[in-house]
Amino acid sequence: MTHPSSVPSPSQPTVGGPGIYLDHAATSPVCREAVDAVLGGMSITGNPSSRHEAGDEAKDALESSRTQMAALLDCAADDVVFTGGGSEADALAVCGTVLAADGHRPVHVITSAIEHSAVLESCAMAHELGAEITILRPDGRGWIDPEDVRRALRPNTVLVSVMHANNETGVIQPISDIAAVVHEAGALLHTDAVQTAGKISLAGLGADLVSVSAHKFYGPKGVGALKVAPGVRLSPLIRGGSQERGLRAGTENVPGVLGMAAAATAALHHLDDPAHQAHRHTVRAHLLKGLEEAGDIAVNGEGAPCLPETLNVSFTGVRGDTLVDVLAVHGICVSAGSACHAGSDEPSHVLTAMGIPAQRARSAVRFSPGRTTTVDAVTTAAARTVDAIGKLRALGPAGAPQPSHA
Amino acid sequence: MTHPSSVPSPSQPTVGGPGIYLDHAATSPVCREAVDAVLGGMSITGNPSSRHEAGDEAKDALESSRTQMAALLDCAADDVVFTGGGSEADALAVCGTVLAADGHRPVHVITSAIEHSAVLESCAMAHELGAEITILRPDGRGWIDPEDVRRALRPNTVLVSVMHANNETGVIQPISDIAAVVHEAGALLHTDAVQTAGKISLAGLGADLVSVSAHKFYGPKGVGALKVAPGVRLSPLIRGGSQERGLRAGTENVPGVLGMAAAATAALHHLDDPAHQAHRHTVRAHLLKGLEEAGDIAVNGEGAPCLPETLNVSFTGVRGDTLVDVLAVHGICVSAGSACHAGSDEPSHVLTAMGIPAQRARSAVRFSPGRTTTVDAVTTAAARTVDAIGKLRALGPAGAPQPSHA
Amino acid sequence: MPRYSPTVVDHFTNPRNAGELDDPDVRAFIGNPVCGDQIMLTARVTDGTVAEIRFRAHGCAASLATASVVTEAALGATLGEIEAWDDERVEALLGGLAPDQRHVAALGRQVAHRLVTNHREGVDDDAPLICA
Amino acid sequence: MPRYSPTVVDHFTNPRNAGELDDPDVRAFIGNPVCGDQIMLTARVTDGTVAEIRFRAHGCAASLATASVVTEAALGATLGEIEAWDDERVEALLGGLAPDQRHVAALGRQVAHRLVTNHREGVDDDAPLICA
Ligand SMILES: Cc1ncc(COP(=O)(O)O)c(C=O)c1O
Ligand SMILES: Cc1ncc(COP(=O)(O)O)c(C=O)c1O
Repeated sequence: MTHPSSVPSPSQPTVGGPGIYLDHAATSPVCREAVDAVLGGMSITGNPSSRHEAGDEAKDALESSRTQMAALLDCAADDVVFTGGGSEADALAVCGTVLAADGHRPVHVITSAIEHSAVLESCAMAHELGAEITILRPDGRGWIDPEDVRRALRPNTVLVSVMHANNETGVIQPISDIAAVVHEAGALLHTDAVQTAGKISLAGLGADLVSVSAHKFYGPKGVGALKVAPGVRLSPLIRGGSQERGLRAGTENVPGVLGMAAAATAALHHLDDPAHQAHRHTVRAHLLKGLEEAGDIAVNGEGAPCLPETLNVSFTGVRGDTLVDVLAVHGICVSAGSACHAGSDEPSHVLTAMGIPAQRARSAVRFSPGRTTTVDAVTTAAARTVDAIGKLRALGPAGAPQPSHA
Repeated sequence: MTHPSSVPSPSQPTVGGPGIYLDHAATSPVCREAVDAVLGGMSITGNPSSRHEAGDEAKDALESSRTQMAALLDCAADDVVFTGGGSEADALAVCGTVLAADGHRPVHVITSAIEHSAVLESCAMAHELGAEITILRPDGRGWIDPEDVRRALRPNTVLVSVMHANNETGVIQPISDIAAVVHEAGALLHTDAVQTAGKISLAGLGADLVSVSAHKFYGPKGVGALKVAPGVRLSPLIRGGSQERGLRAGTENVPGVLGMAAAATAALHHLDDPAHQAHRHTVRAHLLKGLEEAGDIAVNGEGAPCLPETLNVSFTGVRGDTLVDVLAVHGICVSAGSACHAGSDEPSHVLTAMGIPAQRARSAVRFSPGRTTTVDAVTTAAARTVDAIGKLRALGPAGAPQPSHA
Repeated sequence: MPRYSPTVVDHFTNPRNAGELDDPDVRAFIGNPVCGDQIMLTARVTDGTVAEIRFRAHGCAASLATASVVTEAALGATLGEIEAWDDERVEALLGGLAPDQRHVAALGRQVAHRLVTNHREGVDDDAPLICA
Repeated sequence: MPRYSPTVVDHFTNPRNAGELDDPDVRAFIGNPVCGDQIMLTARVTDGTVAEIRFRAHGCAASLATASVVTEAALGATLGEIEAWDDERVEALLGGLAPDQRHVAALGRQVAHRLVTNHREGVDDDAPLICA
């Protein structure tokens, strides 16, 4: 529920649905098209591997979904491998490449310090399996320099994994430039496009392996996909049946895949809609303008190309997790750090890698509006945030910064 | 569509839904309770890891589902790990145990030749990772002798993996006896209960790791669970976020998990219903009696305890895959071998391991009725099968066996 | 996409010319008796034209349909016409095949050609059909 | 289960007794200035009873609520009464805590006890609150 901004009832926790949901980078609502497709998928009984009509119906549904996903991923339908989410796609890309490399020489993998933990931990697993790992640092804006990738390449580099846009800062990485550098060296490029899929085009990225996750683009949770370009050798992590070209065993998530595909198609429509594109930027501008009223704020990632949907702000003198809790009471859903580490006390590894001091990193909050977020909603949310910031700063050390209008 | 048995239109492939679906061992329809739960799950926006009401709502839903699954798995809620299906649960159990074992001595894993390929291939992966693997043979009925397990145990055995009931024959293995033997030796027992979950009780099995897959018990595809008993050390395959106690990273499949939990609860009701229990056996009896009319048939697994839902029959003189195709034309859905290998020309590894000659193994068809299958349906299906067998045998060598009533 | 063309379905559910001729002029067998598809044709040939033909077959549904369509097409055809058949012709007789089924078109073409060759050379195959 | 009790939510959204007394009789500070929660209390004590009290705090929402409830409970209490508080008492003042939040009850108990000890021993903490 949304509290009218003039009559907060802060002594009662909000109940029911979220009021102003600005946490789309954590997960998005399921769009109508996806809900319908999931429902339809549940009425298909057969196992896609079965040799009868029920099986054929499931298989046909799966294959049309594969074609829809290929449009999102800018690849051939045969290159799409369905997975149980973005993390699994990342694990398959990273560990699958390392396991498939011939075991006679140690292999080398390059990644960046700002990757999602699914990539970083998969690299750690690859290391346990014998791979050498190089972790590149971003610049102060959270941007990875293709020249740094070039310098890190070795003769035994098999894979470079750099995300398309970062989940905390929204900073967009120069993937096609990195692809050129990586391919020149004969290595493969993986990019985690979980945050960009459905928001910006994935056409022409040039990566050999691309991860996406349905629930970030208004599809259901628990299903994702990995683009695997022709000729790329991967060793599966989940083995058994020959589903997904042998790269991911197990009866396919037919309803989930249908939901993801429907969401992908809907997202591509929005990508082509100039009004929607303008709206994304307008919303960000209003949100930022509103938050600036708090005074003493810093936008993390400032100066780099970024997704308008992701705004990461540090408020001097306030802990990010505390602000999240206070805003939650007012029905405003935001996050400090990434959702999967919400609750941890460590400052964000992404912000820390950018050279941001722990104190500023701990005061960061991510606002991520979505497709249906209105200018009014972000204006209200910003005003309430400024208010909360003022109160929290007043509790802290004397002489703490105050809202600029105070 | 079901063709009235008196007016077959064999020259037209059936279109639309399945007629008589006797392939529940491949996958089952999604029950009403599960459909509703999945729909409800899709209206929950939050990420269970997020610190706000939307997140809390998702987390609460997940945790009630965990409690429901614990009832199915006969364990504490905290022991339930959600996965992206049965194959993933098997992979996590087998490879997870091997990866978690301290790397200083080679570890040993025992499994059986009749396991699902998800277990066998995970064992093959464990072997690539350095483990020694012993594969036990079943007796002629497809049953694993606990004494064979005892003889195979070594000081470095870390894991034994024997399925609860086989997916092709329905033969139920003596898991609690095997558990006693395995635990005496200080090893862990994994059992793949994908075929038994929701059909027979999993209480008192004594296994440390138990895999289940929702779509086999009228839940949605693409979601499963692994019971991980307290104290069992597993190394995750999909790493990153700390979801599922760090054993399975990635945003949880909230709608799928809710659907699985609802299906589990519904299945437990059926388990407690004496009328339903009687029905299972009646359906099998009628089906078998009807098929016997074909003459010259053999029930694979005969003589061992088995699930009434799974009836594996070899028809002399007929290829199983051909019979499946002919029955499919008549709207009758059955399978030859397991669904995930449907289409492969190899005779079933399960039947072959039982010592069944290739010729008889190739003539095997699995009939697996389900919760809503009527006696009429199996009687009709059996009659049509007998008819098809007669026609197919007539095409083959002169002097082939004919239906006993012919 | 349906697994089989309507023609394939028609022929494996309602096979034409099933059985075996007594005292045929020619007998042709092709196939792998251990694990593959097998087709045996028996025919009577009059003035270089197939006057009567029967098949026995054991194998996948598509191979049964192939045997059936081959007998149907051969009946009344001259040996020279049959000799001109290639895999594509047999596939066309079947109303098309999925890529993983194409091998049955080759099987049909081979057994038809073998019928022609055997007749010309006056030999018979006597490999028995085995249900494997 | 809600993340916080209604009392916790009430206190971190509407903190009582926030601020700092000029010329307090006693000043108590507890916390880890680098990465943890910090609470500073200033109080005036009359006849062994807390007559006036204020807090400054920096930390998680639950720790802010703790500082607030502690001042509310301490106001009008004798130093002896405060000395008798244990973690459970502070948790009860907060209306309960989730297991992973229990550390804030210890923090509240510690800073309250420190206020008593400092007053008794006539010392003051002057560790400044740092926003970290
Ligand atoms: C015994 C057994 N184990 C594992 C599986 C794999 O389950 P899933 O297809 O859900 O991954 C199956 C079914 O496919 C099965 O029958
Ligand atoms: C950049 C990025 N990669 C990977 C993931 C993991 O996706 P999932 O939670 O669907 O496994 C996420 C989100 O959680 C993400 O933001």
